[in-house]
Amino acid sequence: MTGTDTTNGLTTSTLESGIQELDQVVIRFAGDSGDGMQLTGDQFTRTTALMGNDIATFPDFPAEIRAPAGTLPGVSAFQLRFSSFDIHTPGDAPDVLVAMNPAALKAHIGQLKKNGILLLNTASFKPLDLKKATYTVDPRTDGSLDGYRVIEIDLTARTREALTESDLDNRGKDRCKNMYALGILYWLFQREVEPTQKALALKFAKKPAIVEANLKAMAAGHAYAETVEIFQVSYTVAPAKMPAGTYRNIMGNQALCLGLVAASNQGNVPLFLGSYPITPASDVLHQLSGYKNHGVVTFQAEDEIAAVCAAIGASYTGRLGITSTSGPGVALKAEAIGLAIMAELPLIVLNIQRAGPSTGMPTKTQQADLLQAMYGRNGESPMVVIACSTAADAFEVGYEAVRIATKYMVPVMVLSDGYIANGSEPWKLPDVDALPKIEVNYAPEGKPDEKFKPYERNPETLARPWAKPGTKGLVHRIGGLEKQDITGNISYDPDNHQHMIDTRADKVARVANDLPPLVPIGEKSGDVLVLGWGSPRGAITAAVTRLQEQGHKISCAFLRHLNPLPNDLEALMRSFKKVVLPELNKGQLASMLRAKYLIDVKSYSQVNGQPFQSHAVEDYMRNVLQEVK
Amino acid sequence: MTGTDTTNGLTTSTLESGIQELDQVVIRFAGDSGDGMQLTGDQFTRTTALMGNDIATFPDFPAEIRAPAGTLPGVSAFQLRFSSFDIHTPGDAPDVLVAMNPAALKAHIGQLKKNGILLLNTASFKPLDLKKATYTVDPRTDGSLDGYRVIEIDLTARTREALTESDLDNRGKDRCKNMYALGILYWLFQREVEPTQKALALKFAKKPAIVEANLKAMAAGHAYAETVEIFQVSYTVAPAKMPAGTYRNIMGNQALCLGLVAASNQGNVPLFLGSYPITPASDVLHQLSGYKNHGVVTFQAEDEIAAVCAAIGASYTGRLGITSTSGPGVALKAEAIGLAIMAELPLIVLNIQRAGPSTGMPTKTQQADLLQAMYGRNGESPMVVIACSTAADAFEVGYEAVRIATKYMVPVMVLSDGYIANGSEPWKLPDVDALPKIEVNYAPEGKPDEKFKPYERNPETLARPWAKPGTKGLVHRIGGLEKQDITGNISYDPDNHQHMIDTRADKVARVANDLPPLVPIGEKSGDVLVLGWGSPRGAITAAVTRLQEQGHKISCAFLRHLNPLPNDLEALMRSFKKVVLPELNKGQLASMLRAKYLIDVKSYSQVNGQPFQSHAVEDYMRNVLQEVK
Amino acid sequence: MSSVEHPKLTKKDFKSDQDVRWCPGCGDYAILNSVQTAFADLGKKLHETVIISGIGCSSRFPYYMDTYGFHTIHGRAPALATGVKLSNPELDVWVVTGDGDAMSIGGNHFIHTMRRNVGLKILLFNNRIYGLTKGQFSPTSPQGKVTKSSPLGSVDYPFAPIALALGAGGTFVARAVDILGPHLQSMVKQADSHNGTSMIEIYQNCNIFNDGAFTGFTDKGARDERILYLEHQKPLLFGANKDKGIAFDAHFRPFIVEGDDLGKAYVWDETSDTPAPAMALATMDEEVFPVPIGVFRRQDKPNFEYAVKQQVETAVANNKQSIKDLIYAGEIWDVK
Amino acid sequence: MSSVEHPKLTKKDFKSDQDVRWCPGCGDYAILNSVQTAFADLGKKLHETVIISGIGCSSRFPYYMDTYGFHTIHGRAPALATGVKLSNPELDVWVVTGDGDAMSIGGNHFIHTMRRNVGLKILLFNNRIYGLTKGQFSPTSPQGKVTKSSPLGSVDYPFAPIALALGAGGTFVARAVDILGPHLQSMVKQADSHNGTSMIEIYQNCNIFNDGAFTGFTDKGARDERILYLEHQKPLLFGANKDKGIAFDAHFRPFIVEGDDLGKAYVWDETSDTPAPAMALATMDEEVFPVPIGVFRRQDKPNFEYAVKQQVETAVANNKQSIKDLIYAGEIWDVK
Ligand SMILES: Cc1ncc(C[n+]2csc(CCOP(=O)(O)OP(=O)(O)O)c2C)c(N)n1
Ligand SMILES: Cc1ncc(C[n+]2csc(CCOP(=O)(O)OP(=O)(O)O)c2C)c(N)n1
Ligand code: SF4
Ligand code: SF4
Ligand SMILES: [Mg+2]
Ligand SMILES: [Mg+2]
Repeated sequence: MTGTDTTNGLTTSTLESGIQELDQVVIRFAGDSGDGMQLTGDQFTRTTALMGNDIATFPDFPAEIRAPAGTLPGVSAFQLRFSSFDIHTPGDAPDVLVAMNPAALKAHIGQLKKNGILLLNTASFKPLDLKKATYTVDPRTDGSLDGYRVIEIDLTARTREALTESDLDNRGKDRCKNMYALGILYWLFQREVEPTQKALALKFAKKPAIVEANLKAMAAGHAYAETVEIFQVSYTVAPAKMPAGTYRNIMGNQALCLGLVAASNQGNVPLFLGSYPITPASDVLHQLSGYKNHGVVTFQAEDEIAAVCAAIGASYTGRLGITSTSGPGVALKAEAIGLAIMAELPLIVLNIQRAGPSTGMPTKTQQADLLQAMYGRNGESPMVVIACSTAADAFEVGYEAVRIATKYMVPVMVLSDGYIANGSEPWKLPDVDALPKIEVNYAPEGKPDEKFKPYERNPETLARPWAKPGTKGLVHRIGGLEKQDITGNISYDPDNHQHMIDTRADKVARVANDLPPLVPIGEKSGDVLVLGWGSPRGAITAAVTRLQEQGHKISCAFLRHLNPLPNDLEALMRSFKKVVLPELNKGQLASMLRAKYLIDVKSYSQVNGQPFQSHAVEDYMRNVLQEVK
Repeated sequence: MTGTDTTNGLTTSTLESGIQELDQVVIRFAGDSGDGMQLTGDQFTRTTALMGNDIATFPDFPAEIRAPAGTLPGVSAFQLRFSSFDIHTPGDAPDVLVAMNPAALKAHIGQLKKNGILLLNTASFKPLDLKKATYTVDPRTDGSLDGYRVIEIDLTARTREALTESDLDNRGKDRCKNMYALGILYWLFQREVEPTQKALALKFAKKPAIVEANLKAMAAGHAYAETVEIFQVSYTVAPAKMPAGTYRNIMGNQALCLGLVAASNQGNVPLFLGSYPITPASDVLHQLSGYKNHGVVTFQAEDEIAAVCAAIGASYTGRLGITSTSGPGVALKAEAIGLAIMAELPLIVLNIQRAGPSTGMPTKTQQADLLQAMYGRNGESPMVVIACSTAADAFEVGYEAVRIATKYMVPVMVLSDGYIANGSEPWKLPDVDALPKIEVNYAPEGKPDEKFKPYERNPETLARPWAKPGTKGLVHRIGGLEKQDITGNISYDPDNHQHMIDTRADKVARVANDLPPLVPIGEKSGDVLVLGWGSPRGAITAAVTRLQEQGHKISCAFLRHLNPLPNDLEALMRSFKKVVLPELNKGQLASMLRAKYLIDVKSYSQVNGQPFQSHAVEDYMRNVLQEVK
Repeated sequence: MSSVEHPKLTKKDFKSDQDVRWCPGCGDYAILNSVQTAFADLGKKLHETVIISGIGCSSRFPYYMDTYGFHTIHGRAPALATGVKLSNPELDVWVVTGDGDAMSIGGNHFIHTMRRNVGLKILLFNNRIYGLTKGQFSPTSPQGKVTKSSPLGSVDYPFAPIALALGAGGTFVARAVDILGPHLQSMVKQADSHNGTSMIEIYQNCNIFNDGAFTGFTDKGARDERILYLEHQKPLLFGANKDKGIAFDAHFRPFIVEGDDLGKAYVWDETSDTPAPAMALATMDEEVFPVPIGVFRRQDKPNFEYAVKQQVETAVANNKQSIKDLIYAGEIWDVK
Repeated sequence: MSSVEHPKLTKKDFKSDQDVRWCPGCGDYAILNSVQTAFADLGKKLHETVIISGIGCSSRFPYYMDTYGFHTIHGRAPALATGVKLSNPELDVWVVTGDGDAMSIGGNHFIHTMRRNVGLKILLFNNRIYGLTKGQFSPTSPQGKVTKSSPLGSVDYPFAPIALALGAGGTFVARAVDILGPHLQSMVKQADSHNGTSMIEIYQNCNIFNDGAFTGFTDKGARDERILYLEHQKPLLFGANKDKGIAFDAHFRPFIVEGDDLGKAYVWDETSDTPAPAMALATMDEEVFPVPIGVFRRQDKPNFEYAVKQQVETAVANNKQSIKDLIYAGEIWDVK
């Protein structure tokens, strides 16, 4: 049986000396912000990736401010799913929930699968803990946990026991209890412990006492699980049959940065990042600030406006200007992006979207900034918009952004979101030597007595020359006022203005000439076409593949390029009875497609700060399929 | 014969003692920026309005910076059209062109009607003047003015002659030559001179020598025209049969401000304007700064962001916050507008649009900021959008903005444009006592021991209470983070977020419940419906009325409310074979309608910084009518 | 209202019902506590008090005060608060902001508020780091600071917020420290009594991302030697036994005096005609000199909202006009 | 390149082919002329010079110079120029801005440029009015100014741009006057030779909307008595016969000395350790004291772009890595 992209609890399996084989598992670690759940999840993920499973993760941390310990707003969670087959999402409901305190239990028990394993740290179920979690009755006593395989362990006591010989004080020891829990899970799922041992040694290299304590706690947890036989069996998940190659586990912001740097290297065009920190985009600034050894210049500006303006200044100078932010920052950059459009300079704007409007819910995900990307500027100011759909995909999208910006001399908006940025997945590393060519041409020195024409265009791309200050014979002036085509002089001539308005639009439209054909998953015609863009890709793929296996005439296709849209999109849409578009917004791309093609695209909208659940998508599409018939 | 909304040159007329009667005239004054053409046009307009004609004007001044005297970029023009019937536009081609120098001639001769009157100031046709205007040959000598009724006068010499007794130096005297020209035209079109005499006396009250010189020059021009018989006849235009009432000539920015102040007075809600100067919106700031005696507080902020934030602060405090700007300024305000949407506070954003993108052509008109108004913010941040279509209409739109903002506790974007802002027309003054009611309710003092619920909503409008700081018992906190409905506490709950996203959208949608029915000009069904919004209204009305007179089944309707759209719009659209939408953008409203209704709305787009010419609209629609048949 | 109805509120009355959500150990707690204490001492009323903040850890402040509050957007609190104050000058308006919020993205509104002398009381929580976004250097971080966004050390020179406020024309400029409660409370009270813009820079420890930024002079052991308390019309003395002082040479360069020279210590005048002495103190090298806290400058000058209000009131009084007068103005004519 | 190929350019070479479009009589002409003269004298090359401006009458400046030029958006020139300078520190980057552009909407970028000491040369055309938008008061207009947006007189207090620059940490801060060409040219040259941010406030007459704003001290007749030329290491003397001087009292308050007291005139040191004396001059009451022009402060300090460049170069040198190394990093594994 090929795995289907959904989990079935921990029940289907082949027995072998107490070890059951599963094709996939979903684990959720939940605890207080201070309990180290992100670290724990991260270690499990790395180990599991190294063991060859396919894997997808979903960290879900609380609002920006650390909430008081033990309360619901302070709960931090990390979900990961690993499998022996190709998966697309971190899973909907977990098979295993580790709840480090009552608040974590309360926040997450609702999603645990029936008969799922629930690991509780009894040390934190004192009356005050329960009260902080707004429990009036201890949930372990009121039957509400019936139907789960509850495992109660006093992790704090066990950990302290394991660390009696450690020099750490009790607070320090207690910090190791997540490793104790990890040890238990490592036994339960037959994970190797070496990668974590190495990683911790590296992470706390300067604090050997802490390394030792963590490793001891992990070993103790592992031994405890093995010896005490709290579990009847342990499980294993065979490596996934992934395409041959070298892999690395990667998060979206990381991959995006690598794509940008790789393209910069390919095109021999040095990068400049102007940025101002904002959740969930700050990691792009952090990451690229670490690539100074690749010649990347990063500038933490005083605000988003200065950040984008500095990037435009850099592009004017012949570097490729990039600016990274999230929605509210894009709003502030709008005026300057208009300038870049007018100046016809390359520029890359990275919008790692978060839940809006306004400050909204900064740590939650959403894809509601598409129409802002399209129209969020004064006047007719068309801009290329592309989007990444998974962590690994972000590499290619970063690369593509550089290609388009430099080939067409245009600003490019790249849309990602918090889910992609922070989620991780195994990434099949590209053959660096086979990366697509990026050719960047700067205008050569001018001839004496020939006036340089800054708006003389490449007939194919309509790109104007990229003339670096410092080059002899190319002195010229540009700016935000309308300018005469070819000469670049200021012009208020009505016909010229119309021509320039049309030309700027045409330049963006021509980007579509470069695009590869759309390749749907499934047949090229049928009952329902599910279109998608951005992070819902995983949930849609999972849902559609399952429906296809059930024999439905449903296909799906994903758009990386949102402006311009691919030339073959319309024909594809018209080959299906119905087109449905799930989006984490109120139907933004759907409305663009409806306006452009007059096709009755059905919007499936969810705007609650959460990613789509593949089961919900599946159910929705099943209904649509029914209606179509 | 009822006048049709187009001019036929100065030929059709009834004779009477050398005075011919016309039903309309279009005059264009053109000269150097320093020649006082705007003042001249303005005086002609006022006088003519007082004489009971209908009138429409179109000032067209050069780019922001004063260009060198005598050059093409320095030409300033003022077109006005007056008539004995109801007109909608300042006319396409002028019957009379006054050209104060060769540059003015060169820039405008192309539009003068065949056989039109061309008044030239010969004093400024010296070789250097011709060169500055890039003429290589004197156009008076090369036959290029054949076919016009050319009248050459050395206005400078004549004016100096008339002012020999004046104490002014020659520079001062020369400044009066526009009044000499005005005197000529006043005779030609039988205008009264008293209003101008009074106006000048007032304007230069502190400089009697200047008043005297100007009046003398005007009288001399008048006498000259009468005596020298340069014209065979003079003309008159009977008063228009306008609805009974009291009239005043008004420009768009003025009317908008009056609407705001009137509504503020009606609703007893004091106004606060936070603004930063920008063309063509600055006059709103100037105007409202002059209304301090109506309790209006105006604040010239350090930038657009501070301006809108201060306005939000004012609204928070119980004043009605307004901010005025143009497109680039709206871009800067986007983030803060999102805050107002989240805080659910009233706010009025006035966008007096200009030609973009970026700095664009600041003195030219365009209506390309509609999609920015709709979508130019991060996240799902729906906002009410309304637009004014003529100078006089701006009064009602300003009034309506206040009504909506305070009734629904929402930000309202008002779109106007440079054409409306600077154009003028006679305005039938409203009966102040009969203005629609505006009821503003502030939350009353809270009851002790009852916690105030800042997001408890009015069930009809979904408005939350307007709780003024300073009121006892209402202390509460708001902000840009997502909040729980009713309590207003910060909430990251997915269901609540979805609910609030939906509620904010619903609140905007409910504004449609208040709207009066759409009343098309013409039948309610037929071949073609021309929809319009904003300043093209005049050109569309003129074109459609003419086509109707020619028997075509064409109607037109105008949208003041762009978000939400009127509930009866869809039915109206579906009653015609074809819907066409002329817009000074690339089809922005058209795309909104296509997306929403899946109706194949045809966009008629012009983006050249100029208003539509009614004849062009007429020709376009005639083609569409043909296609439909 | 009779005073019976309004007994003086206590510190507890200023606490809202929301859980305080700063990291345990954060300096913000101490500041919150001092502000609540000072507000109670000042006899403030809940409903007349408005607290406006931007975005940052510090900017969560309004949620914890049972007054009117507005948690706005990043950097814009002074601008929004200016609108509040102009609309209703009677309100008691406080701005809470961070070093990123006020000095980085909000720098422009900050300096213009100072310039205009709007009657806002600004509490600038300076932890020399971006807390909320998890630890990037801020415009007040020292050069060389290693953070997530400056892995090789920041190359930026920092602002001296006091100097910036002085350069912008600030009329009440002071500094306090989170953990020196009574002094901070006294600063809050003095800020309160000032009629124009008051700005207090409050050194605040972010124990998660910039722990110990100020311990060099705020630690119990170091304090006496390293903190210089500015006191109006008192000489600039410091040290456990006030045995050291700060004097200025003819070029207004500071130097330390001791022993027999102690009498040369400069007598502080916070109301000086010129901002030069305050500027000299504000730019003193923290490594070499003690760190001044207290009032750097206090200058009485009519505030902005008062001038705006007066202009409106005078216009209303001098030129009463009905709406009808306004609309039926200029050249009007009748059509029958 | 051999020097034969590049004879020194003349003032005319710096003129572009575009018609200059300021109002006849505008002070901008004189400034343009002085800048062209100074650039020629300095032996600048067209292709290495970049002029970046915001929006305003003054910001049309780049169009009239036959160098690289970028007429950007309102207030943002220093930010954009920072990107230029960081990307290519070899370029000679000048920023042209107005009092509205730099002090109002662009205030934040202005102060951050000063703080970072980016090697930009900023020419701030201060006409104390918004020219391009046809005459509203600006943040440097005096209180009481009647303009279109302040029909009853502006109630704003103005900035002192020099003081603001000092408060922000400016390392070269100077003032000049449009019509005093040789002095202005000398300021331009000194700004050019400074290694960090140079800022020259240039008083510029807008003869259309604010005519005569500076005539009180720039008119031929008034000049001698009303202008104080700052000269490094020379006493602060003024008057036709240099018979008056400025001294400071112990609190650094300025006062005028004459006759026997002339020797007490303060000896100006533009390189002073502390910005206090410059601050004292920058805030002197224009009505009472002469108006200082010249260099208020000059401080040698490594510039920002150099530090950024060095960090990158060191990183490249210390940690050379191929793109393959970068991508195939961390925990990787093979699937066969
Ligand atoms: C427009 C915008 N840009 C960026 C951010 C992200 N952001 C939130 S707070 C903050 C800085 C916080 O630093 P500070 O003001 O010093 O406050 P602290 O958290 O240290 O108290 C940043 C960059 C934002 N919320 N909005
Ligand atoms: C975002 C934006 N806001 C406002 C404007 C309008 N505007 C253009 S220049 C200017 C101020 C000009 O004053 P200043 O900088 O002093 O230059 P000057 O014209 O006096 O030389 C303003 C408000 C604009 N172009 N862009
Ligand atoms: S991150 Fe720092 S400033 Fe923010 S709450 Fe925690 S300790 Fe306080
Ligand atoms: S408006 Fe003033 S500043 Fe602008 S060009 Fe004219 S005179 Fe110069
Ligand atoms: Mg901080
Ligand atoms: Mg100016």
